[in-house]
Amino acid sequence: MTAAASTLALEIPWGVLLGAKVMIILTLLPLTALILGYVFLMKMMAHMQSRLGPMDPGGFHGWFQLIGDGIKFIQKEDVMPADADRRVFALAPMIILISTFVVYAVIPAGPRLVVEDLEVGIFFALAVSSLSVIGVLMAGWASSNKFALLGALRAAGQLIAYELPLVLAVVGVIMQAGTMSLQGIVGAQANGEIFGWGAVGNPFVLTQAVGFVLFLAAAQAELTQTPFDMPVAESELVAGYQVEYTGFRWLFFQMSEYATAFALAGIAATLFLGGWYVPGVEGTAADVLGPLVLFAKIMAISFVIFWVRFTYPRFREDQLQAMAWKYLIPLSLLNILVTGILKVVF
Amino acid sequence: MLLNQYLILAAVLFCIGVYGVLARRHAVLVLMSVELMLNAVNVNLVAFSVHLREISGQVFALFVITVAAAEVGVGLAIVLLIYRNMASPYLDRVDSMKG
Amino acid sequence: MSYSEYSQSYLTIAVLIGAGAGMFGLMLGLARLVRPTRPQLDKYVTYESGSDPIGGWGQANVRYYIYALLFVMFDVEAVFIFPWALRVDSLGVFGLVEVGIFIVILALGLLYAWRKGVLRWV
Amino acid sequence: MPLQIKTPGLIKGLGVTLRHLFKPAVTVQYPHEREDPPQRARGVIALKEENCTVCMLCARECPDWCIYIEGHKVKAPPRRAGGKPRTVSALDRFDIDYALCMYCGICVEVCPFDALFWTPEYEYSEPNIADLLHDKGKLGAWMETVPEPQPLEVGAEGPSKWR
Amino acid sequence: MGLVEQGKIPKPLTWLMNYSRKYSLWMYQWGLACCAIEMGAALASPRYDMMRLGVIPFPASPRQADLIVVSGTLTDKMAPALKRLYEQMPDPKYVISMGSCANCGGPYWDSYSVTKGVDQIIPVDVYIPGCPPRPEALLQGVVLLQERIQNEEMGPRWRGEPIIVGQPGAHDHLPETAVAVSSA
Amino acid sequence: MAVTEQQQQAFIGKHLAEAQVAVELQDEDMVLNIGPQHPATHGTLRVVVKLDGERVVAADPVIGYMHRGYEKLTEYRSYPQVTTLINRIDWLSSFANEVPFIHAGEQIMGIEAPPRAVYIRTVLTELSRIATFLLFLGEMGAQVGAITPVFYGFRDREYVLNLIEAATGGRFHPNFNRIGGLKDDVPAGWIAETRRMMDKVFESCDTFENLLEGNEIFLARTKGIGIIPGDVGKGYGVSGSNLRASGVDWDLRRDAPYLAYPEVDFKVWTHPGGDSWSRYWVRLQETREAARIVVDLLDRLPSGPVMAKVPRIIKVPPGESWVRVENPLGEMGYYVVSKGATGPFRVKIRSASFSNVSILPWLLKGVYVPDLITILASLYFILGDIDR
Amino acid sequence: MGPQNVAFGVIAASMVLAAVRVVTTRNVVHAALYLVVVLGGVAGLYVLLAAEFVAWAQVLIYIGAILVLLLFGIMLTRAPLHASSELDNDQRWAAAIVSLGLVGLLVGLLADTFGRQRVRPAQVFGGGELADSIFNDFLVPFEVVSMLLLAALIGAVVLARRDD
Ligand code: SF4
Ligand code: SF4
Ligand code: SF4
Repeated sequence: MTAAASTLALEIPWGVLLGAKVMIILTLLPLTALILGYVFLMKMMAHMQSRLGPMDPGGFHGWFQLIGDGIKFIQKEDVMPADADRRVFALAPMIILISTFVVYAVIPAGPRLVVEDLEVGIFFALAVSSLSVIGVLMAGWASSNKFALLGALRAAGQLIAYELPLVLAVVGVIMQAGTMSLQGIVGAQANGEIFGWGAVGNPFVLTQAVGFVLFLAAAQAELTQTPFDMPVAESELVAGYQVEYTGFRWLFFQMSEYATAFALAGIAATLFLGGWYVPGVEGTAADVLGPLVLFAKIMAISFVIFWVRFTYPRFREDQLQAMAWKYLIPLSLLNILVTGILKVVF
Repeated sequence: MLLNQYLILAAVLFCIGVYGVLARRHAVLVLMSVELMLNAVNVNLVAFSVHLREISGQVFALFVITVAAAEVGVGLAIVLLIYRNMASPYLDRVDSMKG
Repeated sequence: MSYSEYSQSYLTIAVLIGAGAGMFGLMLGLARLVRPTRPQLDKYVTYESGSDPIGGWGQANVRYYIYALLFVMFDVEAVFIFPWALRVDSLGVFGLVEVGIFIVILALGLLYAWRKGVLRWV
Repeated sequence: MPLQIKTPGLIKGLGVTLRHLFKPAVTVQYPHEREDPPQRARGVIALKEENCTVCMLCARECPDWCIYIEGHKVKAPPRRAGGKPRTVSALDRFDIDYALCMYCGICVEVCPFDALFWTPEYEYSEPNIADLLHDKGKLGAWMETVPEPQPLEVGAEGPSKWR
Repeated sequence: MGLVEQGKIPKPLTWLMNYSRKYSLWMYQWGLACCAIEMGAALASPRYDMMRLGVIPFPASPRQADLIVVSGTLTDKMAPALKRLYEQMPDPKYVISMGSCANCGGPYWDSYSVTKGVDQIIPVDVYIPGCPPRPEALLQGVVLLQERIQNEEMGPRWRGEPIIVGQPGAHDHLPETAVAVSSA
Repeated sequence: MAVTEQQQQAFIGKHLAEAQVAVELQDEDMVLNIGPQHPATHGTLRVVVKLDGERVVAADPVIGYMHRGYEKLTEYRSYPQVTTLINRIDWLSSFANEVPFIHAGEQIMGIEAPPRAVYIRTVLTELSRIATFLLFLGEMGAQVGAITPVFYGFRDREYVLNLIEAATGGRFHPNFNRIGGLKDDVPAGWIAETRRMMDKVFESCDTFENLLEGNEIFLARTKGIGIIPGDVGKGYGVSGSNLRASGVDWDLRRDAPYLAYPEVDFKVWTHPGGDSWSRYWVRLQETREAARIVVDLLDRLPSGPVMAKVPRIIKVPPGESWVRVENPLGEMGYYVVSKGATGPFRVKIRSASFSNVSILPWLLKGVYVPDLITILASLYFILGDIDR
Repeated sequence: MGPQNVAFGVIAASMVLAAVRVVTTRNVVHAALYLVVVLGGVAGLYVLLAAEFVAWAQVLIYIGAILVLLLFGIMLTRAPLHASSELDNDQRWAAAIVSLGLVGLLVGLLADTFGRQRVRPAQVFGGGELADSIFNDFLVPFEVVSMLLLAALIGAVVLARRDD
């Protein structure tokens, strides 16, 4: 459907196209959250723990579970603590949601399948996703709850600490690709070659392996997944900044968490694994297969993210910060310099 | 778009910032007002840069952002110091340090 | 990219932001139609493990401030590095040296903070 | 405190979870399939009404006083022909309040006439607490589920005293 | 506003809403005593795995919970906290009382410090007998609750009354217990 | 019931005022209630901590949320009834709870249980130790943030619970001991089954070793956290694995032998660390050791009756007795005074967890909130055992 | 009135409103959140002016970093949850008069000087052009910036550190 929309892009009036794009993104966001939540959080986790996970809801392997959760949360009462700052409390989830939402717009799923291929694409994505910190602080502060405030401060401290390795890891890719447009980066990987050998292009995971690992580690932290889930540490802060949220507002937090996971995995796949590109598929075929390829790559990356999440204990807050400041950031700076040197010398 | 649109908007922002600096006594709020003023300047810089087809205005805007970052960093550190010593974030209390 | 194409793509982004907010509002509106509202005395008390919330709220840790500060500095640095990254090739060795100095100077700041022990707790 | 990130410990952990991912789950899907609890499991008490002589021992020994017994005397025909007519007690009411019972088994143990038995059944939740009071009909119905006494391990003496 | 209370929800939608509430019982993790461990086993032991039935044990705070399983002894000291936490849960909410202690004091029926039954404090939807009930018994209790949720009337529940099963409006002229018993 | 905003505010204000009075506030610090409902407190412990940022300035455990008045209740109950009741003190290792009380009764009456009963008691005690520790091994992981171990812990614990249930009829509350012996012998096939399950326990210990014990993050979270020096621990009355993890070689199973322990050869594991990790490590070793003891005892299970000759209605002659044993959680003791009635006159219970948590205010001073959770988890207490 | 002008109008109006709230609101955290709106508006203006890179740099640094820093600062000085009337000093009226006067002056001047000159963004500035400019014309400022940041960092660390 999306493929058709874009191949015909020239004939479709711009307004209609815009509407289609918005609709696609609007459905994509909950959909991806559902897929990640169901496949990994419900099923994979269960099987890793020699359980089965949801089975009854919907009949077949509990496919209905998360949809049902959604419908249920619509029916839940909306409670705001009497002490809370009502407006800020109400708006916080929206900020977080939108900060993810917009990132979807720049991830290309095929040669022509992208909502908007901005010139500064990746920079845009990083800038927009950094907004979620504000949402988190708003949520924590407005709840007038100590757990929430502590959790929000932790979360904000962590989000900013790991924002840096994330941003800096991207620099290496930009240096190699020479562009910030995500389409351009995919193209650079498709056409790139490693020391003259270009049969599969050059997925930057090969030449930017350090960057890839840094990016994944930072993404894990940005998503507040174990081992970096101190801010929402269930066993101490109950649920961190989300403590006081009920019903649908809370669902928005959850949805954006998984949607962000999907978006970040998508960016990682695009930056390091060649995005929608798979050797040998060109043109319209790429428009059709591209989304599938990208989806497969995203799922692979998400698998790693969640695998780690289900295995490890969490770091303490200071260890977490130390990890970022003492290891990841110096390493990413080094990575930039080394990439620069190699790039300039060769 | 008129150039003046941007310039007048910036002027208004700047003056709001001036008001804030003058009328606020919470130190952090004063810092915020300063940010308003800096942003007004930045809008001017970028508007002129585009108007004159000269990119250096934008480079300067970046530099101003940097300076703002440094300013906020140090400014807040001072506020924290004051707060720690006087248990209050209000600037007029700082006067008591004089004399 | 021409300015009109450019503005169209940002219009899309703006519409997307609007749509996101719209979805948020719409869903909450929908929920409003079906959800119950049943005031109970304790429902609006702040949750604090079931005991009465005690005052003394709103104290944070200075350490977070320092982390945030470091972050601001390095974020600014990153913003300067990005343009360079786009032009590594054309700027060549000269640009590399310049950026190298830039990075090293800031890294000194990190090192200083490290040595001062602000990256540690206690 | 310095962090030493060495691979082994972290990788080993990943290995454990990955291995479990491909092992079959140990789950018993309860409402669809049922695992039988061990025979001795103390699930619910069954009453063999004809054995009960209304001696009240169980009610008296029950730590929670959750057995309610009422009876009345009736004349029964003599045991042997020509003997004296006997007075026996007939059971009017025998209720166990499972909302209160602590499943200790004392009543079963003290009953001198083998009128009470444990059965491993457990599916009798109720939406109304009053329904957790099982009367003698309901208790009698549980008799069907009483398992045969198990043989004992080698080296044990005497028959099982478990009922 | 309040379409449900006014009974303006169409039938198929009612079914869907009941169905999703039935299979999305986010259960608030709070153990009180021995029974809590059996509750933990029902949730966390792969052998029982209550998540299969859509009982999700994620929320640690009452704000996101639908179901509270009062598992274990409730003491008088604890009772106000229980009531508060229950009230902090957003409606519609369900309560399962697990074990003799929660049902009516159990082994501590004559203790000076134990509350004799949680239903003195909060309304209970399903009582599970046992001391402790086996995890399967809890599962069975949950299944019972789910059956009832599937058939429940939403309006009264939205007003905070215990589960009422039957035709809409039928409960108006019947004594409450009569209706409540006639289910299952 | 409609509540107006005003009513709400008044209500909240009232509660706030009360709370303010209840806890003396200092200027800088934030007072945080952890518990009575909190995922970290295994139930209903409440710790009121005063925080400076994230650092604990003072911690005050508030107990009693699970107080059920045991010592009073025992005065109204006969011996068999008390036996069923004290199962529920430390609900994880109920069987081990019963033993010292029964011993106290037997001592006053001057009865000895036949050897087979003693052996089976020992086996079941060790089984309950395994079940308790397996839960700990998983739970500790959950408290420091790993989701998976707790599932493995519960999974493997089921095997042991199955054994206990097959023998005693109760997964949790066996009520299997009688003054003078056991209620019944174990069913046929039980020994073979137990042997099989012990293999699974060993396997499970290996899993935990791979998953957590050597995991660098786990080490970083637990090494050096919550160090109890041996002397301090002894001073506070800390006992059991917690004390052994502080390097104090003290185990009642060896030092004040009871049951069949003199006849088995087992190692008392200690670790000089005293920190949370040592406690984890010691319990891991003790789980293995317990499984070894079980296998060893089953090999030598004597045959014979499991019940001595006792009167049908138990009346304990006047006298008193103090029995203490090494429970999974630590030292558990009963002081039983009898005046010749069918029930005890007075029972004083020394429970392990109560003394173990008494060290908390000392231990928690100056730690960070995340470490507080680690420490609470590694001390491993059961609320019922604290409050009784 | 082209679409750009409409966008400008919307952005400008919300910015001015938010800016006024920044300096008048009685809640410090609210002031910071209104500042977010202003800063976002500024970024929007940059986008309108086709200064793409600067726009997102503004979002990344100003909103994503400086504002977070401000919020941290606020929370460190114990932001009260509810409005407090103590935020202003008593020069409010004087300040209002001064700034209104300033507005009048500036607007008059600007209207006079630039009349109806138009901005026509012709080219979109991504990062590359900026790099060229920085590394050709502004080398010294560029290095000075790093020194400035370093100095600020050290200064702030020295100030904020607890002396113990
Ligand atoms: S099992 Fe115990 S509590 Fe239950 S009825 Fe029998 S004696 Fe009473
Ligand atoms: S002890 Fe046995 S015979 Fe006596 S009343 Fe009870 S059940 Fe009947
Ligand atoms: S009902 Fe029994 S098992 Fe449950 S908490 Fe009470 S005493 Fe413990």
